[in-house]
Amino acid sequence: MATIRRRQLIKAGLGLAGLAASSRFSFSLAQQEPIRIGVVLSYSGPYARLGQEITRGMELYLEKVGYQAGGRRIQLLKEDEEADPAVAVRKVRKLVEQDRVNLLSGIILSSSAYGIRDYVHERQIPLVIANAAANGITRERRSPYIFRTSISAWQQHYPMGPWVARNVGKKVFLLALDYAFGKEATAAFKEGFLQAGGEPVAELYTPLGSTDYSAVISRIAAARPEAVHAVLSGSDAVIFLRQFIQFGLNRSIQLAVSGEVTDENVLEAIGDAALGAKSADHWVYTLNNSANREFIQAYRQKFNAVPNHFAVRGYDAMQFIVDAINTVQGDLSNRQRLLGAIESAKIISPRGFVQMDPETNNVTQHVYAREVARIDGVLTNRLLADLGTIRDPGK
Amino acid sequence: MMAELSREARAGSNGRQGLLRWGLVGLLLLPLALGGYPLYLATEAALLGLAAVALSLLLGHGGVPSLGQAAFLGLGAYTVGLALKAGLPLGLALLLAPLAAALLALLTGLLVFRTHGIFILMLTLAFGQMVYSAAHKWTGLTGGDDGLSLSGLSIHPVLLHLVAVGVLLAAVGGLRALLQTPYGKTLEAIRQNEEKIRSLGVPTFYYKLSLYLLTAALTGLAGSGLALHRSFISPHDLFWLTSATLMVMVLLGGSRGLWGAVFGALLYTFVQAWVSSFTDLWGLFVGSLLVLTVLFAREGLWPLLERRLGGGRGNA
Amino acid sequence: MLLLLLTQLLNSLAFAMLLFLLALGLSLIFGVARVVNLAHGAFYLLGAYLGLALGASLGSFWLALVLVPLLVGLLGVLVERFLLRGLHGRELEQVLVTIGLGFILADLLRAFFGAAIRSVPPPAELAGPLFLGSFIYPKYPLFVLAMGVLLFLLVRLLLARTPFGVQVRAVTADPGMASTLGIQPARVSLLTFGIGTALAGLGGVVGAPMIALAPGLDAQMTLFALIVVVIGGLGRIEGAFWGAILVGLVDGFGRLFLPQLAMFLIFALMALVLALKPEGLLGRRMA
Amino acid sequence: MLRVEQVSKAFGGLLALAGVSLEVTPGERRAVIGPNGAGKSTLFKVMAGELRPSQGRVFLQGREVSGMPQERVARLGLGRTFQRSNAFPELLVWENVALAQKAAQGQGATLGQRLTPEPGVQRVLEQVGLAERAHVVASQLSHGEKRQLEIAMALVQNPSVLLLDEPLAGLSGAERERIGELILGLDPQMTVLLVEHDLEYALRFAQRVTVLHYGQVIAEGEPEAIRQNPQVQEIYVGAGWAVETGAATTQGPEVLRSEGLCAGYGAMQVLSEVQLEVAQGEVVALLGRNGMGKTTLLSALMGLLPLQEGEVFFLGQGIGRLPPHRRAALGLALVPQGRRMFDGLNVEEELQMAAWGQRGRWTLERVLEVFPRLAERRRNPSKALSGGEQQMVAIARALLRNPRLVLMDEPTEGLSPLMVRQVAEIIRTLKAEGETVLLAEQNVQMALSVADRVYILEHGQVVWEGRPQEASQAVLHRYLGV
Repeated sequence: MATIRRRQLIKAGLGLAGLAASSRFSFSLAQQEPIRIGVVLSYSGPYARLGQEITRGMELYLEKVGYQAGGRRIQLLKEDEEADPAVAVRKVRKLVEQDRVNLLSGIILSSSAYGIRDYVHERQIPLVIANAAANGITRERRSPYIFRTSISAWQQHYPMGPWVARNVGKKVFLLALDYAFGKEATAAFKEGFLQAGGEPVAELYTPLGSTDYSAVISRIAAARPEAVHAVLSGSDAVIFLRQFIQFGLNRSIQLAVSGEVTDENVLEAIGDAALGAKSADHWVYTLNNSANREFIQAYRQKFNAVPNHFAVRGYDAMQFIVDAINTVQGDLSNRQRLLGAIESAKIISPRGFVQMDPETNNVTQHVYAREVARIDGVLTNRLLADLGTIRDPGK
Repeated sequence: MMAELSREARAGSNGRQGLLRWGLVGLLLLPLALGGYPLYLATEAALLGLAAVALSLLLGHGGVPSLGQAAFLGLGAYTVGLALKAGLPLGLALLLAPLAAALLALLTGLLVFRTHGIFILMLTLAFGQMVYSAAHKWTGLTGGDDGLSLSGLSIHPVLLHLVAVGVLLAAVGGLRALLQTPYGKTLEAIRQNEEKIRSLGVPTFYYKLSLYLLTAALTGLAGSGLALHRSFISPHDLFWLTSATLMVMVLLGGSRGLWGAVFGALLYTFVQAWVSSFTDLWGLFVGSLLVLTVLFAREGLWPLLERRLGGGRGNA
Repeated sequence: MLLLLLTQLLNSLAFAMLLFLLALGLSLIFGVARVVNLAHGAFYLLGAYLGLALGASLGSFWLALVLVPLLVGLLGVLVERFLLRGLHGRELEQVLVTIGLGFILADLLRAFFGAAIRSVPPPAELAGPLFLGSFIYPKYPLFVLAMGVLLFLLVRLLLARTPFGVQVRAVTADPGMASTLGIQPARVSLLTFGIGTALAGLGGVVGAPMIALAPGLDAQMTLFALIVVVIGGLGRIEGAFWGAILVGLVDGFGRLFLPQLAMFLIFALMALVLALKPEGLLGRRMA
Repeated sequence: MLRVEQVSKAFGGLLALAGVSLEVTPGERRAVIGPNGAGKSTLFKVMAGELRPSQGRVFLQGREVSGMPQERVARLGLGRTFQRSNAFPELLVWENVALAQKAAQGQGATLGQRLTPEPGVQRVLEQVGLAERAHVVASQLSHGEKRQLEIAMALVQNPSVLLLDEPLAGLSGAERERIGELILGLDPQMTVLLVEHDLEYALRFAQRVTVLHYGQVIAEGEPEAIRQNPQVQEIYVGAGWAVETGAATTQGPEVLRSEGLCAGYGAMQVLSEVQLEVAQGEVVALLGRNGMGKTTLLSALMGLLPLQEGEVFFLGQGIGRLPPHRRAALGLALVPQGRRMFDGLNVEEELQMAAWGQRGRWTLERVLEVFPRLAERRRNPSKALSGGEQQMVAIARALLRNPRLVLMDEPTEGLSPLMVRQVAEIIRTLKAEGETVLLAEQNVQMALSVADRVYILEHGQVVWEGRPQEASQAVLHRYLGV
C-alpha cells in the first residue's frame, strides 16, 4: 500500500515535469519550490479505511488540477496518525519542523485535533481539518489558523431531528458510541428532535470497538420504538446493522441514523439487508450536480469502487486549499492573506455549494436526508430531502 | 552517575562498555544540536526511557512482568495536567504525579503479589484497563477521549530535554547505586532464590511491594514529563498497548541491567517514527525486529552490543 | 422483560462459545507446549480472512469451515517447528516472538485484504431468524452455541478416550516421564500447537459471520482469550469452557444493563477472580 | 527451647508426618534419623514455618510459631541450612553472608550505603574456612564450599536454634571431614538439630537421637541406646534379608555398558568417568549414600540428562546422544524416583499409555494378574494412590514397555517395611522371569538380597564392584555408613 502511494507520487511528479516543460509557467515552476502540504491521517489501526478514503479524495482532486495551484507545484507528505493523538502531535511536529510544510491537513480523531491545536496555533500553520468533527474544534477551541471542511457533529445531526420527528416517527431509540462524537451528535439530534415534538424512548451509549451488539438489539427490541437513531462508525456500524437485521428488527423498526452508519463502506460489508435505512449526511451519491457526477465518475474509474463521504471530505479539503492558493497566486509568504483566502473561499463541491464561515472557520453546507438504495447496481444512498443550508453556530 | 560512568570508563575491560554508555548518552544529547523534530523525538525517547527503566527494574530485578505500566504513566500525566489546571505551581504538580502513581501501586500491589508469572501479567493488565476505563469515562475530570490540553504552558524544548535526560541518567545512576545497597542486594537475592531469603528472615512481600511503588513512582514521573512535553494528555496513554510498547522496548534492549531499557526506548522510538513515515506497515517491521532479536540476540540488543563492542577488539 | 433476558442469555452464550473456541486453543497450547501464544488473535484473524476468501471463491461456507482450520493449523505447526521450538522453557522470549508474529500477521493481512471492514454472510441455511411463537431469534448464534458445546464435548472425549488425548495429558503433566514411555513430547507439542492454532482459525471462520472483520480485531481477540483462560485456570479445557461462559455472561449482561462499563466489568471480574483464586477458577497450584 | 506437639502433615493422600512430638532443651545437640522418606525434611520444614502443619503445634522458646510465615520464625531465632545448597548464585560469597547478617539485624532495607563486608561477616567466613573465597561468585563454589557457605549464612545470623538438613550429603572425604568438624565445633550455647544419613556421624554428634519412620517417632534416647535398639536396626539398616549364596548366574550377553560417562546439572559435574555393565538376565544393584549420583546416573542412562562426556552402549549400539523416547523404543524403561505419576491420569490410562503399540510377554491382562491391587484401582486417579500402589503402577508401566532392561530408581523410598518386602518380591519375580534390572537402592540389605552384582557409587564414581556375598561389612561400612 505504501509503495503504491509512493509510486503514485512519483508518477504524479513525472507527469508534472512533462506538463511543466510544455507550459508557459515552466520558468516560474522551475524557479519556485513546490508547496508542501502535510497530511496526517490514520493509515493503520481501526481508522485505516477512513485515512485511505480521505487520501483517495485528496489525490483525486489534486490530479484534477494537475498537482498545481497558483502556478506552483503541490506536494503531499503523508504521515500515519496511528489512531493515537500522541502520535498525531509527533507527526505534525515532524511535518512542520523537519519537512517544513506550508500547510497541514487531514486529522481523523477529534482528540488529535485538540492535541495539536495549541502547537498549530502558536506556530501559525494553516490547518485544514478533513475529518475530526468535535464541535469544540471550531467553537471554544477555535483558532484563526484552523479550518474545517468536513462537518461539526452538531451541524450534521441537528437538522435530522425535526425531519425524523415529522417523517419517520415520534418514538425514537437513541444509540451512540460512547465517545465525544457520539455524544455530541446524539445531543444535537435530540435538540432538534425534541423541538419538533419527538420523544426519545431511551438513550444508550456503547463502548467503541464492540464485537457484539446483541445486547443493544435486545434493549431496542424491548423498548419497541418506531425508529432507531444510531451514531456508530466502522466495524461498530457493520456489526450493529448486521445483528439488527439478523434479529429481524428491520421488519418492525425503522433506521434513521447518522450518515456514518450508512457510509458506502459499511453498506458494502452489509449488503442489501440495509435497504431503506434513512440517514442524515452532508453528501449523497445521487446529488444531481455536475461536480458530483464528475467526482463519482473519476473515483469509480480510478479506484473501481463506490465513493463515500470520506473521499468527498478529502476531495473538498484539497479543493479549499487549492482555491485559496490560487487566490493568493501561489504566494504563501503573506500568511494573513492566505488565511483570508481560505476564510472567504466558496467552492462547488460534489456535496453542492459549500463556503467557509469566516466567524467559526467551519464550512457552511447543505445537509441531506437520504435512504439506502441500490442504484445502477451499486449499493449506496439516494436523496430523500434537502434539509437546507446549515451553519454551525460556533458556540 | 557521571562518576560511575567515568570510573567504569577507566576500568580496564569495562572501559569499552563505559564508552558504549557514553555513546548512548551522546545519542540522547546529540539532538540538542539539531533541534526541532529530532529534539522532540529524543525528549520523547528519554521520557519513555525513564518508564522503560522502571519496568526493566521491575522485570529484571523483581521478576514482575507488568502489563499495566500505562496506568502509572497516564496517572502521572493526568495528575500534572489537573494540578496545573487547578492552579497549583509546576513544582508541586510534578511532586504529586509520582505520589499518585505510587498510591495506585499500593492499592493494586497488595493483590498483584499474591500470584505469579502470567497471572501477574494479566492482573496488572486488568488494573491498567480499569484505570483506563475510569479516565475514559470520567469526562468531567479528564475530558474523556477529547483529551486534556495543557495550553498556556510553555517550557523551552531544550530545557525540557536537558531535564528529561538529566532525570533519566540520575534515575539510572541512582537505581544502579541502589542495587548495590543492602536493599538492592536483597532484591537481587529475592529474584534468585526467594525461599532462601525468606528462611533468613526477610519479609519479601514488603520488598517486592516497595519495588513496585518505586517503579510506579518513576513511571508516574515519566508520565508527568510526557504531559508537559506533548502539552496534551489523552486516555490512549493509559491503554494497554502503551504498556505493551514499554515491554517491547525493555525486551528489545535487554531486561537485565538498566542501560538496555534506555537503549530499547531510544531505538524503538526512532525506528518506529522513521519507519512509520514511509510505510503504514510499520507493525510488520517492528514485529520482524522482535522476532529477529529473540532469534539472534536472546538477551536483547544492548548486551549483544556490549559483547561485540565491549568485549571485542574494537578500538576503544 | 423475560424475553429480553432469555434473548440476552442466548446472545451471551453464543458469544461465550466463540470465546471458548479461542480460549480452548490457547489453553491447549499453554498446557502442552508451555507457550503463552500472544499471536492467537492474529491466527483468529487469519482464519476469518481465509474463510472470507475461500468461502467466496469456493462458494461454500462449509468447505471453508473444514479447509481453513487445516491451513491455519499448518501455519501453526510451521511456527512451532521453526520459531518456538528452540525457545523451549524461555517464557519471556516466547512471549516476545509471539507478539512479533502477531504484528507481522496482522500487518500482512491488512496489506493483502485492505483496511476495509469486511463481513461474511452466514450460509443460506443459517441466515435469518427463527420464529418460536412470539420469540424471535437468529439461527446463526444458535449454530455457534451448538458448535461450541459440541466441540467442548468432543475435545473432552478425545482427551479422555483416545491414545493421543492421554498422551497430551501425560505430556502436560510431566513431559520428561512421558518421554521415557516412548512418547515424543516434541511431536505432541507440535501437533497440539497445530490443533490450537487450527481452533483459532476455526474460531475465525465461525466468528466472521457473527462479528465483523477489521484490522485491530486480532489484539482484541487475544485479550479476550487470555482473560477467559486466566479466569478459568491455565491449561484446563474445563476452565476455558466455564471461564468463557462466565466472561460471556458478564459481558452480555454488562452490555445490557451497564453498557458503558462492559469492558470495565470484565477486567474487574478478572481482578476479582485472581484476588480470590490466584490460579484461576479451576487452576491448580503450581508448586 | 523447641517443642513440637502432635504435628501431622498430609500432602494430598500422603501422610508425611503422623503425630510427631519432640522437645529440645537449650544447648542440646539432637539428631533426627530415619530412612529416606521418613518425614525428616518435612518435620524441619514444619518447624521452620515453611510448611503449615495439618495438625499440631510448634513452639519456639515457649512461643507458638506454627502458622507463622517462615520469615517471622527466622527472625525469632531459628536458623537453618538446606539439603541442597541454596545460596544466591549470582552474588559474591561475602555478599551472601552479609545479606544474611543484615536480614538477622532487620537492616535489609538499608538504603544509605553500599553493602560492605563487615567484621562479623569476615569472622564467620574465617570460621567456616571460606575467607579466601569471599570475592568469588557463589555459583562457582565447589559442592563442599557451597555447604560451608550455607552454614556461614546460618551462623552469621547467630540463631538460638539451628536446623541442619543433611549437611554432609554428597561430600567427599576431605570436605566431609572439614564440615563434620565445623559442626562439632559449633558454639555449645546454640541448640542444634541435625538430620543426617551418616549414622556414625549422627550418633557421634548427638546428645539425644530421635528416630523417625513412616512419619512417626519410633524411638528416642541417647545415641548408645538407639544404636542397640533392635527396632531401629531393623528399619534403618534392614534386617532379615538373606544374601543369596547360591551359585552365580551364568553371565548372559551384554545389554548395557557405559564408558567414561560424565554428566551433571549445568556446569556442575556429578558423575565422572562411570564404567558400568549389565548383562542379560542380571539384577545389578547400584548402591551409594544419598547424593552420590545414583539418580543422576539412571537419568543419564535414560537420556533425561545430557551426557557431558563418554558414551552409553545399549545392545551394542551407541545411544548416548539419543532422546529418551528413542531409548525407550530400543527397550530401555525407567521406574523413576518418586514414582512420577501423571497428574490427571487414572491407573488404567497410565498403563494403557505404556502398552500402546506394544506386543510381547507383558500385556495389560498379565500385569493386572501380577498386580491385582491395580485391577481394583483401575479407575482411580494415580496421584491419589498410596505410595506402594503408585510404585506398582510405576513398575507395571515399565514392564508394559516389554523392555530389555528396567532401570529402577529407589523403588522402596518412603514405603513401609511390608511394602519394601513386596517390592523385593516383585524384583525376585522379575528376575525369575528373566528380566534384566539395574536397581539403584537405599535399602542396602534388600538390594544385596536380590542382586547378582553390585556397584557402589561414591561422589559420582564407581568405587567398588563385586558380588553381594563379597560385600563385606568393612566395604559396606566404608562406603555406605552401615
